[in-house]
Amino acid sequence: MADPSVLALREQFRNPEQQRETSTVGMWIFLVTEVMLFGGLFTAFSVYRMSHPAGFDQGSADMEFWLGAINTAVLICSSFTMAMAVHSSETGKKSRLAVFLLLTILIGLVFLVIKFTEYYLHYHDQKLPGILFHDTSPDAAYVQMFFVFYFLMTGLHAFHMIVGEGVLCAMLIRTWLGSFSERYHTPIELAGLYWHFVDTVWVFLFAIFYIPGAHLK
Amino acid sequence: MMPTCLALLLQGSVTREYNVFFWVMVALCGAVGTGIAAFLVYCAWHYRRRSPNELPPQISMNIPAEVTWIAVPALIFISMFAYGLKMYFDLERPPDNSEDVYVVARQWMWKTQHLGGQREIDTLHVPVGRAIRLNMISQDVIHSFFIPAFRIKQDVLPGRYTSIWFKAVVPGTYHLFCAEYCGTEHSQMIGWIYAMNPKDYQIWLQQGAAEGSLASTGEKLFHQFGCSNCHHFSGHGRGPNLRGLYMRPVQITTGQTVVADETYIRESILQSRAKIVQGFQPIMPTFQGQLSEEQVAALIAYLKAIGPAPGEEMPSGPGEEMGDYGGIRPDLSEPVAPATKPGAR
Amino acid sequence: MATISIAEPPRPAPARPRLNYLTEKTGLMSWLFTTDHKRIGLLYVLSITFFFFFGGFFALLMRLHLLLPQGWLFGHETYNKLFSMHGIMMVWFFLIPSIPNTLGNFVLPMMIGAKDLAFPKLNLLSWYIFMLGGLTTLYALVRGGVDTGWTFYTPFSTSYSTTFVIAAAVGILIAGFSSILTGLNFIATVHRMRAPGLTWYRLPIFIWSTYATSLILVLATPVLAITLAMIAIERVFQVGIFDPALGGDPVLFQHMFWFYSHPAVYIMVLPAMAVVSEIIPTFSRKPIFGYKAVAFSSMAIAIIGFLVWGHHMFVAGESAYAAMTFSLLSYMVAIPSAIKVFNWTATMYKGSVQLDTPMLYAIGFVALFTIGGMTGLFLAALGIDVHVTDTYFVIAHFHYIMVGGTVMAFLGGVHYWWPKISGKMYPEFLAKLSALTVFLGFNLTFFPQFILGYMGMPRRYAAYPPEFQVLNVLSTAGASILGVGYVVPLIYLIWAWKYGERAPDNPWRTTGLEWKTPSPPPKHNFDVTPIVTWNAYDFEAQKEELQLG
Amino acid sequence: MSQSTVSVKTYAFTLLTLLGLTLLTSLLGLADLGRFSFVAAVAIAAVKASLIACFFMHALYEAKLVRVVMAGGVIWFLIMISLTLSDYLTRGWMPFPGK
Repeated sequence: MADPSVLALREQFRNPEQQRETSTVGMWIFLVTEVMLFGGLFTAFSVYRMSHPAGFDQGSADMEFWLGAINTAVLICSSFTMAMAVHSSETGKKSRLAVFLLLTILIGLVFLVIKFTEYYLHYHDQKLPGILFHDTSPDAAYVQMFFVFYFLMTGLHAFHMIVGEGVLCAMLIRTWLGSFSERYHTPIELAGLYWHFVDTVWVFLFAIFYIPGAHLK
Repeated sequence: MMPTCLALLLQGSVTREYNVFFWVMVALCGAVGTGIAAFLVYCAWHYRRRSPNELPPQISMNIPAEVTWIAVPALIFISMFAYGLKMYFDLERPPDNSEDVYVVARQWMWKTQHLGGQREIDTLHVPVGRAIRLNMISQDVIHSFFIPAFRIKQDVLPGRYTSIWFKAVVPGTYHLFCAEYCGTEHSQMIGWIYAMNPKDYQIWLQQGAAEGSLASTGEKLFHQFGCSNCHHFSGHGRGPNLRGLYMRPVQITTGQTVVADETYIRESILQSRAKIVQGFQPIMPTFQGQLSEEQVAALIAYLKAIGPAPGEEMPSGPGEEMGDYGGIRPDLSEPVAPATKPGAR
Repeated sequence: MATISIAEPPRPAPARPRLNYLTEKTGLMSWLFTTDHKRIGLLYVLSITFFFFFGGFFALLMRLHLLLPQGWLFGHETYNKLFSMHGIMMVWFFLIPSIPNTLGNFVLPMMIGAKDLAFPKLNLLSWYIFMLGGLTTLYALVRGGVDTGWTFYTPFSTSYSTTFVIAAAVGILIAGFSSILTGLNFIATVHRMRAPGLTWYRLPIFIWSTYATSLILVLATPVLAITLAMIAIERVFQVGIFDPALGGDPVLFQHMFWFYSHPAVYIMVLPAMAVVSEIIPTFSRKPIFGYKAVAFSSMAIAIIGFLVWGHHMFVAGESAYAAMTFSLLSYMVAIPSAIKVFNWTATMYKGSVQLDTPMLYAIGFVALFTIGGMTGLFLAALGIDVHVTDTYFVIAHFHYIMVGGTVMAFLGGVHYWWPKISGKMYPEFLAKLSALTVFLGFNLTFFPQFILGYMGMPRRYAAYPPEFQVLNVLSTAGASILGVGYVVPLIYLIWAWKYGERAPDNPWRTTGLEWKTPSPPPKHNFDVTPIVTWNAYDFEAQKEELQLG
Repeated sequence: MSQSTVSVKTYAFTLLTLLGLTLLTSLLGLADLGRFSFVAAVAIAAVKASLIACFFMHALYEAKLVRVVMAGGVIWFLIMISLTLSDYLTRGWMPFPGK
């Protein structure tokens, strides 16, 4: 079978090196658009947090702090396994690549499971803004605003996680079909960049939602 | 159409200064614009292509020219910015002796309330030569109070007081428009400003059968809704002493200090637990839904009327008419007679 | 790949016509699943022409309605829907894609000597997403339209409007992603796919300005997407993100909306500057004056353009210090535009000027953009803005830049590259006539609106006091002439596509890599990737090839 | 590029540092720092994010253009948040109400 890297060369590129660099630049530009997408929500959140600090601390106190901390650790581990997957694709070890991809997918699922249990717990405590919200603390309105942003931002993050899981499954299938080699593994790198970015976003979400009110519990 | 244009030139105190700046800018930009257009036509004609293979001298760089047409526009722009800023601050800082008018905007009508208690729909009678300060709030969507003749405009936001001031110079009737799109009848949310000579204004005041000044209405509400149970003027009630509260920095429980402007007072009435004063318990019930915007405006007028911030010398002008502050409760029942001192800035 | 039989000696190819991007593959499928940047450019031309005439028709209806002070054609509800849909259609479905996605898609790869864009499939996906967004917005229109204006100000759009705000917001959100993909594609292409020897300072200004536009597309559009998503979520779940009762702030929506929408006006005008920076050197047969100044001013406009959005909110309740900062920064962003105008005029000085149709449109652009830009100086001055904001003065200002600027430049660009796109020439006299009609009709439509604005007629009014009627009638008269001015090119360009005379490879005898390909060019533009050794607009270096001097 | 850009040892070290920082920020969260808990949390998150970017995303080993793109993303977010907050922070600075 011909060397996969030559076959995969798109006709508008002159050499594989140019194709890899262009795809990486394209991916990073896409990540910048994601930064601005989440950035809009972070800006709105920080404006409201600045004008109602008490309400937002109260809302943050209602979070499941330990579940959040565990989730952060889980996502960092999935980032690690993803990095190992990229490393093994670079060194051409296909079997190890498949194992690490599978590990990343599974750890990602663990994160999603924990996330949705948190959502269920909030539903149980009647903390769904707009649908079912009951709060007796003095600034209930601002606690509801906190939860609006909590569900908006972590929901968007979870959506990105699900898309990431899909991408990783596609990578696993293509690895199984043997379309990657030591000289052609750009899709794996791009999937890695996307996954690490989603992990970075969660790092900030954990910092602004779970930590400020943890001491009030 | 011409007379209205001329009339436009004189009415508001700001108008004359505005027109001068506007038309100086028009002259300046017009000169530059026609200069460029003329130069384009000149080049198109004078340097038209004589022969199909003509190759003109390929000059393509002149540093001094570039520097001049960067520096000169920059200087002109800075001066435009500076003068625009000066006019803006004049527009935003009301003179000390300005008289308050409370405006409540709702979908497709303006409700104005004078301190003397008169209430008007879609109209506003003002004496000529008096600075009028508008305190405005909306009950639903964003509107914008716009009097073209006086060159003033200010968006009216739900949930927050915004203010602007103007002073009529020439008596007459001027358009009032809503300038921020607010729904189906946005173009019907218009009205009239009647600038009247002080004598006619007095006659109009008497006709308006006001049932007492805005501050006295506010005082009635102050007692009716039980505010006086906790807020004593002697200073040791369960609630903070509200005498001289207006524009006084207030320290709240979260450590921030907030200036007690209209928005703070309104927020403390409607969402009372938003900003609790240092050293007090969050026990005040919220009056959201019980008080209309007009009633909140009346309460604010009352709180502003019962005294300037302690220690501040008595303001000249309307302050005296507000009654004596030597500790006895001012009698606010009779309508407020506006200061008729000529030439009050 | 055709197999070449060894036995047969290589005879010179028979003189059958060379296959170009139009004739290489035919049939609907070859168009709907093409990854050729030229074909995708044409697909975009068809889509935005449809949306342009849709939006333009609404504008004409509004102008007819405004003939009488109390209006006669429509109820106020319908009029509000008309100006909202006019705004939405024109901004997101015509102006933003008009030059980058059509002419940019077509010409950018050829100008830098590349076979295609960096990500051709992404380019096709961008067109499909654009059409999906367009159809969603059309669905909102057909079902009843939206009456919030193209600005969607809260709390009206979230809690008081009873029209199809969610459908319109989602439609625009989807179209936003098509802009992001195009921007991403252009940036990657310009960085990585340039021909050998084509350094940054040898790139034509078109590439600089389109690159600057792509920066804005990529950095600003996601914020629009998230803001419109928040509007849709607030309407669906009735939870007040911008509702003061919940502690929300309607002014925050304006901040996030204008953070996108002011850079968006630079997305609309920078490509127009790009086209004009190509046309003027060609028809003056001189390099553009102050190449580096014009190139860097494009980048400066893109960057400073992100710092100035507050000037839309001087009276909306932002703090005096913020208003002061935004006013100063707005004057800073005016300087690069001034540099460009002076450099364009200096390019024509001592040139050999040929007034063909593209040059007429380009000169019209420079003159009208100057007026539009300078009225922007009025609006940036705090004192003046208080009176004229939200009036017809603002309407005239941005139409001078959008219609007087971008649409004129778009028509200029279409005529300029028409020989390369279609391989046929357009009828010169008729084109000049329609250019003149557009120029006159435009000025008659929008100059009276400056006076209306100064006199205080607010914008978005279905009925107005009688003293404004004379100027409104003038404006409507202008609008009908403008309408004719736009329909005529549509007709003769369609005619020219089939019956126009064949166009030479380089009809304007100008520099530029795109003119070194046959017209219409083959699918991969260049048989062998060119090596570039000359500067942009260097007529001297290519004197022999172009038989000049 | 047959050899790998980043060694496994570096990845493992980065993993441990990130987990350590997560623990640190959690403990800081539980201790009552008052107003600074939010600032500290975001600062530590920024450190973690840059660690992920530099090592996991190979930012340190990529072409200069990629680093410029990254810097552009961060700068533009900061432009948006700082100018928006500048309006909210400067409200009430004027001696008269409402502006």
